[in-house]
Amino acid sequence: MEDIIINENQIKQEEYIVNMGPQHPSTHGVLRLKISLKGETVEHIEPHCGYIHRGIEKMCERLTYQQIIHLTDRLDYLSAHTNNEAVCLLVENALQIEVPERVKYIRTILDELTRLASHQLWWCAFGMDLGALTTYFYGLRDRELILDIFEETTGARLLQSFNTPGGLMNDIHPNFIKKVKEFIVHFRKKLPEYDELLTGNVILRERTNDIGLLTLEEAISYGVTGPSGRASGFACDVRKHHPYSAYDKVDFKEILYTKGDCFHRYKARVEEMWESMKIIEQLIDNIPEGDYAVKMKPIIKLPEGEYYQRVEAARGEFGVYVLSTGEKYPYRVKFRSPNFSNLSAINKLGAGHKIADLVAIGGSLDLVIPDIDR
Amino acid sequence: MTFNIYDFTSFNQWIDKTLYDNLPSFWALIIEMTLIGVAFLLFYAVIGLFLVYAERKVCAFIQNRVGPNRVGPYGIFQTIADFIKLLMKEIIPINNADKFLFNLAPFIVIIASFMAIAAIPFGKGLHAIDFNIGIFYVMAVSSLGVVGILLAGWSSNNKYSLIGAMRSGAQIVSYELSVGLSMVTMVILAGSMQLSEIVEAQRNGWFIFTGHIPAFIAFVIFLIASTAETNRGPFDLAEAESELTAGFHTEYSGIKFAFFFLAEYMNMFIVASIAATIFWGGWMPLHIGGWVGFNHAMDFIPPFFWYMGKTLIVIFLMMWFKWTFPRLRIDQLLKLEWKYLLPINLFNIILMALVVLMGWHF
Amino acid sequence: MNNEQLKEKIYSIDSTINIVEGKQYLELNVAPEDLSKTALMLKNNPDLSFDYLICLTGNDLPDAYAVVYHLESTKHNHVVVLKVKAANRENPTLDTVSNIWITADFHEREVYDLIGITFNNHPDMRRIFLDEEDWVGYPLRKDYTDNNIVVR
Amino acid sequence: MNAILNYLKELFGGIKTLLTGMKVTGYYFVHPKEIITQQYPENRKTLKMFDRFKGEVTMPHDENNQHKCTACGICEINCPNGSIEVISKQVEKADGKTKKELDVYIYKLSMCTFCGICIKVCPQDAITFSQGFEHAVFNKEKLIKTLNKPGSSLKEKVKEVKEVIE
Repeated sequence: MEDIIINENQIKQEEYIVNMGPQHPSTHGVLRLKISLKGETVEHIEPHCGYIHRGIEKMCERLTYQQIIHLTDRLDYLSAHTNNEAVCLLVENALQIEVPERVKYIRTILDELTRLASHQLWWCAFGMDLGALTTYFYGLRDRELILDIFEETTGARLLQSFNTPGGLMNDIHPNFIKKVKEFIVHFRKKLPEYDELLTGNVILRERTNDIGLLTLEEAISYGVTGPSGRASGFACDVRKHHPYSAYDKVDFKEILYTKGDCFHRYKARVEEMWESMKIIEQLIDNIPEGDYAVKMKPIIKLPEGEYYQRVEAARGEFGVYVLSTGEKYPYRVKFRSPNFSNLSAINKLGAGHKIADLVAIGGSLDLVIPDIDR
Repeated sequence: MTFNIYDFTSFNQWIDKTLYDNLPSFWALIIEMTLIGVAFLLFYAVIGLFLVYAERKVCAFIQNRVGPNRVGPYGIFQTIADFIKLLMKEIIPINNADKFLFNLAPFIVIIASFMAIAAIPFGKGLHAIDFNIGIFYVMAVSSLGVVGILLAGWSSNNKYSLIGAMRSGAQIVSYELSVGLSMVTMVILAGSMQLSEIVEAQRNGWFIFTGHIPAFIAFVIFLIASTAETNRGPFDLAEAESELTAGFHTEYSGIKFAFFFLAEYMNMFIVASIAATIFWGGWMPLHIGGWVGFNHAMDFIPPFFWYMGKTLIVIFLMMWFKWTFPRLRIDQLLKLEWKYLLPINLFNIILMALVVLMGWHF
Repeated sequence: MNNEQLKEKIYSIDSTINIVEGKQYLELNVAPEDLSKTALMLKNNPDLSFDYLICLTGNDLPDAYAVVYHLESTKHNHVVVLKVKAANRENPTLDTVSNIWITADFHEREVYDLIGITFNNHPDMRRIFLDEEDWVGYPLRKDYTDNNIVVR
Repeated sequence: MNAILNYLKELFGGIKTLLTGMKVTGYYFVHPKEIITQQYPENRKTLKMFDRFKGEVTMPHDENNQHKCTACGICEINCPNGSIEVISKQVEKADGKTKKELDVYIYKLSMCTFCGICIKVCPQDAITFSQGFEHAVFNKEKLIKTLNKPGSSLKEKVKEVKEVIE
């Protein structure tokens, strides 16, 4: 009889592994999270990326600097303008070209509009991740107005490619200032509605409070930047600490929280929308007259050396590293994408929580998959 | 009470009598059952199609958009078109699925909702069976649906489905309690478990008014718990499309998916009609004591319309919930039940008993 | 701290490091065997405290495979670039810094995937984007060839 | 006692936040006028895209079926995706000189990313973006378009273009 008594350790414990993705509604793209479960509790998350790896860095090695810009659109497509700007700033700084003030102002306004549009889409998607489907339509409704502004001025709604080394592709449309002002008035009325619908909601608070905690040290070590990092108290706003374009001329607050849970990542983004509107309001009436671009040589050759340019995209710090040999093509281009670093923290954030929390954490990190995979 | 044109009792008795007089009792019974079955099937289909359309329109307007508007005027034939599409869709066989249980599950779900609808009084004398323990019957039968959901989740051979089914199990086990207790609260006030008698007891005022505070609390609890029981948002954890893709019915397609889909709406209809029956007076018209003319005018609206109106209002409330709130997490769902609903419910029963004993109700 | 002061500070700690004034940032060239030591020093010295690894880039230079680390101190707000060349061209290996900055975990996997530099003591040295089983070669190397590359 | 108070506070506070949310959705339910949805295929006649909208690259021709393209090929060089192919021919002029002229201007819409560089660099402003956005076709080959119309010729009095520095 001895041998049929089963020792608990002898029972083969199989891990219950669920593949979240590559086709899954809450990963917002083709990201695959291999999660081991114990009941509903997530024990370990292993991200598998690369499903949409297009080799953009390799492609850049065969393109001129003007041509690279349209590829940066396709990294984080929700902050396309900011990514464009990073490459342009890098080229301008390398060649020591001073762009007109007008360009700086317009770039900054468009940056902030991009940020607003991106955060609006994040808000929709976050609500939907948590099961509040209505948020999606409210957010998209307001985002549509920004996209219309983009379309009128840049000619495209999402992938604008509006920047070019030395300035902009085109001057702003005559309606631009009027429309932006109208939008700000409209959105100042609608943003409190977002709060009423979702921020105050007791279910959302219960779902996000104390979920996915990230301390300051961890945030810095994982390189979690953007609103996600700032919710942990990581003062990583490039706009504030290494100002570019017209950010040194505007007054805005860097939203910092210390708790670093899902709710504060949510809150940081909602508050950033207010700050973005403040920045736009400060600039929109003061766009100086001038050219919209400086004349550049048709073929741009960067002096030999290494360059690095940082900008603050909607999801965190976006960086471009260029190694130039003096040719018209860069020798090596590397994009420091915010989402790639943010994703690396997902196991730290999600382990030990429920599946539903993992969805909330993924939503609060606001991952854009093409930016991860490049 | 004088003869009422809207009273179906005598009509039913006439049919019953004619059949039994002219046929052997066995065949009479068969014919009666067939008649009722066909009537319910038709009703079921019409209500199902209507509710799907209504949900899409309601959610569209809540979400600041127009909703279906392509098929027919205002898109009223959209659900019919969808249904035809679902009928024509390929039924995808699942490898390594438990074929028998996999095919059985949608039928269990839909039969459960069919059985529950039998006991609901649509008007005076307009119900299939009038049990003396009608409330218990409805509770028992409507919770059978979860067996189908569990089977679906288990037999699909899909990890998401299994998680969804387990969630559903945990959910129904706890929320059945609240549904039951809030009904019991009203049974105390009504003094009967027979649904027809409960409606009759509300002739001079609906329970939500005569039972005032405890009845209202019971109604709110019933609404929350029954929303949870029908697996609708914000309690749709069993499907939870952002977490589990589609939960228990991930692997179903075509007509079998349509069964689940239809059953969800019918369950919603059933719980809404129970709510209308035990809280809002079922088919009883609105009567205000002393206003004879008003009461008389109200009597002219057919009871069926009263009943449908009340049911649809409750359904609208449930839709409003679904399209406003985020989904709860499984532990919060259970916390809500055991920490809030259940204690309040128990307290509420005592309150109701006190109210009835002391005669504090109207 | 500006670059000048930073340079002096680093010299005062370790005079053997080769510091070059780059276009934007100070560039520290270290030998591969000193990498861990220098990285630890940069992070732990309270006057430097480079606690944030902004970017980790692998390069296929003509003479060697190299890795560039962009480091920032969140406390002092200064940036430094750490550069290291892998000694071996055939089988390039470097020490991992993922124990110092956790974000390097993913970045080093990316470098391994695309450039082919192996990092010693890395907890999980696998390809991150490309297929682990059947992808041959390292795409960001200059000698990488693929029939599908479109040459304009 | 405090615990019960907190419990009730939590309960009613929670209910209040839920009702605030329902107020917002309820407002939109009874205000269908706020809907901004465009009825797309119906409004096709009145739908006008913005002037700068990057629909597809076109080559405007005037009433004499003349375009401005000198077949210099700058757009082809600058296109990052190789979606433009300029095929030129040598034409003998009346005065005996041979001159390069446009033969076929091939534009592969399927490869275009609408970055707008070709239009920006064109020294003659020979190509522009049209505002059409209905690109869907049933056959992939239809996305390879010839922009110059058959029989078209170069508009006179075009400035001489500097040779492209490659």
